[in-house]
Amino acid sequence: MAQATVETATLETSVDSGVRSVRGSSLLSQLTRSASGFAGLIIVVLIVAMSLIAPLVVPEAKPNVNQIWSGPSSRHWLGTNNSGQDIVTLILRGGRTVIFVGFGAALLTTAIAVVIGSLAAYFRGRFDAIMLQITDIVMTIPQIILLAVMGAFFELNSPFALAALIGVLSWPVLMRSIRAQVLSLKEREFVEAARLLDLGTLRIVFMEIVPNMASFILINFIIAITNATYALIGMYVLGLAPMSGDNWGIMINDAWISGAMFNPNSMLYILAPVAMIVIMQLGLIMLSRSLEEILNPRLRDR
Amino acid sequence: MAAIEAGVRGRPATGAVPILKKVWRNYALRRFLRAIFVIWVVATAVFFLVRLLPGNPVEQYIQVQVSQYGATYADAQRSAQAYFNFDPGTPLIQQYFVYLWGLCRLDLGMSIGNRGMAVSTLIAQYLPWTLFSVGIGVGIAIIIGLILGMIMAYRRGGAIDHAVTAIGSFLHAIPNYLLAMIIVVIGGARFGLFDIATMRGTASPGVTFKAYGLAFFPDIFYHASMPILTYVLTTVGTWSLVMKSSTTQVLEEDYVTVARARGLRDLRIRTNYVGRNAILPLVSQIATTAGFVVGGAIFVEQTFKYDGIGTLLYTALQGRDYTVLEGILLIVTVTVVFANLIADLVYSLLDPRIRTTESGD
Amino acid sequence: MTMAETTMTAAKSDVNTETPILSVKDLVVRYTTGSKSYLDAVRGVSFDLYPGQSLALVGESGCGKTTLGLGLLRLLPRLGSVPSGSMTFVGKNNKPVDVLKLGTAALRRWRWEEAAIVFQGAMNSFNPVLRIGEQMADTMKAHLIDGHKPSKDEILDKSAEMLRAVRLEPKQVLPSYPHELSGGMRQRVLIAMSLLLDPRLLILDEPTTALDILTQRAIVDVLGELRERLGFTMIFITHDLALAAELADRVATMYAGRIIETGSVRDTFQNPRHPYTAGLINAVPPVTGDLPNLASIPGSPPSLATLPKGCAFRDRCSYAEDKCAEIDPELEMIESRLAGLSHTAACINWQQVHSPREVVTADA
Amino acid sequence: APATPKNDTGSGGGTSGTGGAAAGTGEYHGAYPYTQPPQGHFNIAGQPFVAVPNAIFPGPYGDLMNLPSGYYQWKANAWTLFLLDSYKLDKSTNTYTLKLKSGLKWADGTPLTSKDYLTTFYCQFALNSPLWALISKIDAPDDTTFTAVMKSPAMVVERYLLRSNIIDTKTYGKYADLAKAIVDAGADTSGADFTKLNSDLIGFKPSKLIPNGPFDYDYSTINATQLSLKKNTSSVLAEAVKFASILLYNGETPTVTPLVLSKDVDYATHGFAVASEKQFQAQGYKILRSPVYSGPAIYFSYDKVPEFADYRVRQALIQAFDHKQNGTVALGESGVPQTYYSGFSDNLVDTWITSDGKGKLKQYQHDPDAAAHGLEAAGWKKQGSGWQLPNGKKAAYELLYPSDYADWSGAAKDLADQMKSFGIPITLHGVVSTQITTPWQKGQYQWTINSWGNSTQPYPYFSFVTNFITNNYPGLKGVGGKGMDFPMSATMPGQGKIDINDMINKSGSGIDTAELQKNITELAIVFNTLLPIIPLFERHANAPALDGVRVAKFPDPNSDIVQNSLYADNPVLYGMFTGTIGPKA
Amino acid sequence: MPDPISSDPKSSDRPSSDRQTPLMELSGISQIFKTKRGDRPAVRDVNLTVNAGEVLCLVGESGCGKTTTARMAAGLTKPTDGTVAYNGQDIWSMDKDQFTEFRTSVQYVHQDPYASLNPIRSVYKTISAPLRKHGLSKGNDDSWKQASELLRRVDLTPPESYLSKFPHQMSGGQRQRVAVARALSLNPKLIIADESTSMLDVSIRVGMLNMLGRLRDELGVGFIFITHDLAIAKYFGWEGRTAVMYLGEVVEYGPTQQVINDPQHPYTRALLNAVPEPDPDLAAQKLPGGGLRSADIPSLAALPSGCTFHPRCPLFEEGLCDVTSPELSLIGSRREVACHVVARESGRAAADASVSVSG
Ligand SMILES: Nc1ncnc2c1ncn2[C@@H]1O[C@H](COP(=O)(O)OP(=O)(O)OP(=O)(O)O)[C@@H](O)[C@H]1O
Ligand SMILES: Nc1ncnc2c1ncn2[C@@H]1O[C@H](COP(=O)(O)OP(=O)(O)OP(=O)(O)O)[C@@H](O)[C@H]1O
Ligand SMILES: [Mg+2]
Ligand SMILES: [Mg+2]
Repeated sequence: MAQATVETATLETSVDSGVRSVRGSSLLSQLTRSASGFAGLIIVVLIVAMSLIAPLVVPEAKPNVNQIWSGPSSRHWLGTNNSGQDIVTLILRGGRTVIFVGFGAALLTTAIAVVIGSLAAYFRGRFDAIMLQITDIVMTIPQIILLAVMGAFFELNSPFALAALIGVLSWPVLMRSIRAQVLSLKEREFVEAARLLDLGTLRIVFMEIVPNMASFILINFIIAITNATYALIGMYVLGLAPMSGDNWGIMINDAWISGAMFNPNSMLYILAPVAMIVIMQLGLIMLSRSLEEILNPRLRDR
Repeated sequence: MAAIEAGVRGRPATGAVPILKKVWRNYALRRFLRAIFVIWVVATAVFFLVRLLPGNPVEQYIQVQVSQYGATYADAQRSAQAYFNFDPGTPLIQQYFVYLWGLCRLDLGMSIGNRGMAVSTLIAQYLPWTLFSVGIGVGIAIIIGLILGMIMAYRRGGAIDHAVTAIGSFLHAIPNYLLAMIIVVIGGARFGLFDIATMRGTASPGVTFKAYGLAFFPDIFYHASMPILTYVLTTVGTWSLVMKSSTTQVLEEDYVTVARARGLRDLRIRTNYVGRNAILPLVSQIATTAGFVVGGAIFVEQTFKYDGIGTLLYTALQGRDYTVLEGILLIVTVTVVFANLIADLVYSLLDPRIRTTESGD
Repeated sequence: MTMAETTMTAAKSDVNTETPILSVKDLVVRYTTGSKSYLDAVRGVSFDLYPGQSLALVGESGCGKTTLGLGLLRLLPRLGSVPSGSMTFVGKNNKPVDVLKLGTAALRRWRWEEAAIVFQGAMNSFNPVLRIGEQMADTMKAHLIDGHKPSKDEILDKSAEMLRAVRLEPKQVLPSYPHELSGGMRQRVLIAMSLLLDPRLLILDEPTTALDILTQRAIVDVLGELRERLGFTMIFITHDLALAAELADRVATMYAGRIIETGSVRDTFQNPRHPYTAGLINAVPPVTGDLPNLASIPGSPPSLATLPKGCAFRDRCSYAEDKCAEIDPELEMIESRLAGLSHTAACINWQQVHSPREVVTADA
Repeated sequence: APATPKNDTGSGGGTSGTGGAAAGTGEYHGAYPYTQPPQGHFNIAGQPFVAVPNAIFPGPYGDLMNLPSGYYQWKANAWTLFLLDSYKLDKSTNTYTLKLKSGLKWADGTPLTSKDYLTTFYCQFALNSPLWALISKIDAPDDTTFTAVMKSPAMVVERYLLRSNIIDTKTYGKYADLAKAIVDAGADTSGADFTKLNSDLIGFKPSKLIPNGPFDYDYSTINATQLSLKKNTSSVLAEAVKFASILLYNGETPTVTPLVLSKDVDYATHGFAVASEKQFQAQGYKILRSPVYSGPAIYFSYDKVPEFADYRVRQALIQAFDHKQNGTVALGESGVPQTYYSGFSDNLVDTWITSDGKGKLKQYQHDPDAAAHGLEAAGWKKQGSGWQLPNGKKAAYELLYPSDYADWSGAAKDLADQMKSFGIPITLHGVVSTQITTPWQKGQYQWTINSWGNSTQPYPYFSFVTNFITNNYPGLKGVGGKGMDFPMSATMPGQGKIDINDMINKSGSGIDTAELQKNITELAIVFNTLLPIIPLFERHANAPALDGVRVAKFPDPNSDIVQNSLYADNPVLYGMFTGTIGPKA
Repeated sequence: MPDPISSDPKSSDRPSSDRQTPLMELSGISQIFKTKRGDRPAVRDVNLTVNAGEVLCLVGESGCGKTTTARMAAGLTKPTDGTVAYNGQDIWSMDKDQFTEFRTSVQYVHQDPYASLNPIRSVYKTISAPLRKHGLSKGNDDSWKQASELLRRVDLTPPESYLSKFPHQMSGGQRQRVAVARALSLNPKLIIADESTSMLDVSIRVGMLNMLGRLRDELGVGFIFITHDLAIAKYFGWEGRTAVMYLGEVVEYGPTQQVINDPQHPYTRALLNAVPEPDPDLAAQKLPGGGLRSADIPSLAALPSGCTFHPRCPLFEEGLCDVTSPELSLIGSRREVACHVVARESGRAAADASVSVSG
């Protein structure tokens, strides 16, 4: 039993860290559990930080008629756009609204889907029937038309309004998935146990049942961010959102209608903002690896 | 054993349920009625939304006449009215009831923007192509996505997982219209990987089933190949990611361990033990793509000049062809609603636990 | 005590000279619990199991019985591993294989054909979306029966036969979904399933905890009967000493991840040589006669994560002395008989340990 | 100046540069959006002025099937006649007389006679053509003579008559007869019989088209993506046009661009993005920059932003930003700043403005200082980096623009940028073009971008209508909005009250060139001074043309014919008809 | 082991009226499951009572409806027929407050600890949740302390090494004890324990039973104790009552001492006969199959006619048992048995055989 001493030593730390994690501290140490998760965290933090800070420190990109679609060069790493603005600058400054709306809408969508989906499944009965009905209706109402009409009657100026609008329209699919899962989860005995302890319906639904779907919700949340981002861009395409300022969505729309795809020198104008969205999503998905492990202890492998 | 079959000593069922109540209790019927209700609500909403769209077909026609051919408003308005056979001045509610009555007779009406064309003819012309291309594309994407998702979950943290996650989320994060354009511009125009000029459209000029028989099919597959590729690439990532997370959850279940202990073949475990349970939460998500199959991908179809229902939707939207818009959207609605209905039924088939509770309460 | 006396269940006294069907050496099973921490749930277990033998694995909750069972079938969860030890198994074809070295395909066939396991907690052992019949068929279809693929009828017949063997009505059970069965029924279905392929080794992890006595009895009878007929070897994990007494011919007592006593049923129950075994026997409530005052073993089991040096039981042991804090005793031969039938105990004071009857009287 | 009748059609002509290729081989690849079957149909009555929508008659290429009487050379002010030997105007009787070539034939072999001209123009009557507001009577004294009598003489009548695609009596005769009856009875278009005729003709869907031009549809090839035209050897121009067949790709700019990039298209008239244009050039295309005779302009809703009612403010504003930059951002080389701001294209200035009038047109140069002075003179105050209105409010506006027009949205963006640095912050509000007409008509905007000029008619009258009327209350009567709400009776500085409506009418009626020039010059000065709208730049096409792949050579970008309006008398089609554009040897 | 009793805040204000009305009374409850393949009457017309401080043991074969009965008693499923009364009040017609009171004072420990613990909750979270929710703990440290205390009560020591564990990291017995600890967290007045000790080794089981026994004796906690282990029923329910269920019906019901020491119903006898013996010598003497004519349990979907037990009953009399179903009838002073033959026999011997029961 030469191992005994080693064991005691290491095992003590394990108990210790266990206690700490149970008591909900040191989220960071949990986030760094997996290398790729940590890399994801860094990517996400970098992009978010960049989008928040860059508008404050990077000066606006100046138009320059002599530099239209100039292609990548040492002065303009990603080239210039149709009015000769530096694309790097635009990228740096243009994340804020997109990220805000993306996260905001995804958060709203996911929240609505989770709340309605799980409650409907949990309560069943009339509430469920009504909610399903509403879901079906929201899901089937053609969104382009609805947005077009909305855009005609309201000024969708603030990112909040945009996030809210996108969020409010895109929850039904996830809602149905969540509902289906809760339907079978709620039959599990631990739910019954929680009911017996009278933990309160909300607690049971949101603290006992929902976390069991955490990884599923998480991935859908991330997908929702990207979807919301493109919904936002779609709204620019439809002319429903004001096109002021620097913003990846506006860039994509602008690049799209100005045919940036057709010229290798201009392609970066559309590819760069898309790449940012891609990278952010990649980062989020990598990050979700760690988050899943935090949320689902069975997945932890170290 | 004989004793068991000897006889049933049940107590008589409590009071006879009135027949209506019994009918209402019928789950499938109830769902069907609800579906009809949803269709009605959405059809109504569509009707009014479409009419609320700024601009109307007459106005647009007039604008063109006036600005391009120097017609006076009055003249243009007169010829517009003659052409469109539609009076924007009719009270909306009256139009609505005409529309509803048409629906009841399964009559979608006549196109406003295309004189003499029945909406149903138009839809019949365009829809099959979308069903064909998007259907195959989405089908392939779902199958590949589900398989990839499972592989990723099995190899969680491994090279495949990382690679597919990266590629999958990369593809998911690229909007389909952009990908379509990349395929056309880079693959087609720049590198000449395929002939974009002959690939456009749904079939080569003059090629019909009537004229060509079976040779028709290779041709339409040839034409659909790029749209299909686009649909597959842009959706496969999503499916694989969602499936991965769902599979990850199932893999932790005890019955999977037991199945391994039973020495079941891996394939069997993957399909019937892991796969089937992992797909459960995705069923409704798969169902909603039915709407996409019908609605088409407007921009993708345009990029490939693939004339599916998305193109029709787009032109109808551009030209404010109310009846065509309503017709297409109604079809989409009906499809989505019934796909959901089917999803629910399929779900209860796949997950027997739900079924019992359903009839239990 | 003669050799004949130690064998009361049928068909096994003549097997002692053979090579063991399963030979486990110094098996360690480890669970990773944190980025640097782990715990050894099985700490160097060795035993030989002879063909036809029935070994009861008793011991307190959490001492590593299930883990050992899982380890034997190489079914440990993702964070479990076998850092050291060996397991040699002699299968139906009489060739020894090192279980730890089996390839994936071979391992798959080996499982259930040669060695099957019935899990504790049958609730989650079934795929919720497949009917019992399908799951049984799955099991058979995955293997060759007598060298050929079983036909539909064979599958149906065999499933029905096994279900009847565990006192279930096939007509009712086969088309049922798992959630439609009561806990006990599920447990029995699992047992029936484990016997589908006539495995050589059957590991039963508390197979009857969820069962009523009649069924339990039926299963005990069935197992005995089948064992006689099929001659399989059995590891019977339980904490129910009474059941162990009925079903097993040998008992191995586990404590904190180690086997601390082995012996024939009679030796173990009538003459336990480890204070823990003695304590266990003392705690069994009798169903007949007056109500005794039962005492649990004082103290609580140690946490496997923080095992101190020395004998793991010493804190709760009335025979403990200073030396116990120093050495973790190895299994010591108390009575040597033929291979596999000896009586061993891991206690330096085994000689002083009283028989349970004496303990009871001493308490009373 | 009115076009002088010309006899040569080019077909009679000697050798053209590409005459080598026999009329049997070469294929030309073009691209033009058309409505595909089943919505697309072959009723081409009224082309091009009062066409029935959705006809499969792809823009300029339609002329290949059904020739008009001739093509107009915009720079030379001359007609090139295809079907006519000559035409003349008798000023005393206000009668046009068109002399048809003899021996003209429809593709089905029937002779093409003046009867078909009657059919063509009676059908136009049935379709409510504006032509019939100007003429009172048409006649065919013999098989090769067609006459039209003007009731209110106007130069544009000539164009209506000569540019209309001629349709056949066999197909349309019955409608023409009905129309004739109504005309003969007094040309009343309010009656029920007219309404019915109108509706019937619109609803008429002949299964095929009988061409008189050098090409005919290859019907089996018509699908949603492309159609082929095959030679119609019986046409008068069959010999002149040297291509054996024409392939037209269907599609709007985004789907046609890749085809151009892969050199599958020889020439395309779509409005291409600057980025694409650059790439085309890199691939060896030359760009034909035919003027479009119009462009984007800033419109104000004077109701919403009364501070712009003062013309001085507008004069200041037009100098406040760099029009060249704006045009370049929007359209590259094809966005050309205007010099004269006459209200119509600079290309037409020499034709229609008197020499002394030209000097009176202010050539607003980019001059921010002058702009600032101008604003200050109008009571605005510079405050920090922004401007304060006379009423004390800060100057800041929202600019509504059609977001799906690449060039206009580019222009809008650049305008906003430039205005911002000038001190007037602009919020951009893009709306898809299908939805923008409503706010335009209702005047629901502060600033917007809409077009000036007219690209189908070479007469300034039409440009003035666009600039003053179309988006203003007189043009929007009956529509329910007031548009920009610019007063039609305005005060001209130093001139007092003027009636713009009257001036516009004068600029379009009459056939006396000198008189017209005078009237047009007057109105141009009014436009130039009052600037009811502020033109941003003048748009030119950027049509890529590929020499040497299938087509031997397209016209030189600088040649006069390239000045033809792209959509009205397309220079490439002109080249085909005249045999100067032919297949590669 | 620290004394768990003294810290109970509810012990003092327990209404004395409890002694009159039974803590829980099940009157004529039935549960008929409707499935695709017809109705399954899992429980039929069961009448049982539990008083404060009393133990009611439910024994019987697998699938006989013990869990179903217990679930109805716990208010987890509504009986399709009959009433469940807590403190004399029908739980399905209680108002919200009363139901909350009922919920927290009646706790249920599930049969399968593998399913009854939330796989993503650590032990600490599992146990502290009810404490926090019902305001029994003040702050994190207090919850931590109380949770440790509860774990100690169920012999999970040292608590620190269990509090941070997740269910999948524990053995079956450990999970079962966590489930018990959780049930104890709210100081319930009635504990329904469904095979709650089945996965524990004998020593720990005895410890637990002793602990629960103290709750019963000192705090007057009532128990519905489901077990198939008659020895456990006897040990824990010695002073209470035992109900033997067969195919959804109670076939014998009376004081535990009588039922186990002197079983009357042939089914009860069979059960007792089947109990395994720890002594290898005694074990060898058991009757095969518990002395029953058949070991097959009839299906609920097709119940035998007459007495549902008759196909297996050693006392089966043709023409009687397979025709009419027996009612529970009083045998002796306090015991009810549902058997034609036993009722007849005891009626005959009524005069001389009166069993006195010490209570
Ligand atoms: N996945 C795991 N990770 C960490 N520790 C584990 C894991 N699984 C089990 N353990 C620990 O290993 C020890 C042995 O567990 P095991 O399940 O083998 O016990 P057991 O003897 O079967 O007990 P019981 O009779 O209660 O089922 C326990 O202390 C348990 O907490
Ligand atoms: N949800 C359900 N739907 C249909 N039948 C059910 C359901 N739940 C239980 N049953 C049936 O009711 C009967 C009684 O089940 P119950 O779980 O009460 O048995 P039990 O006495 O607890 O058995 P065990 O000791 O095996 O746990 C069984 O035949 C079972 O199949
Ligand atoms: Mg275990
Ligand atoms: Mg049970």
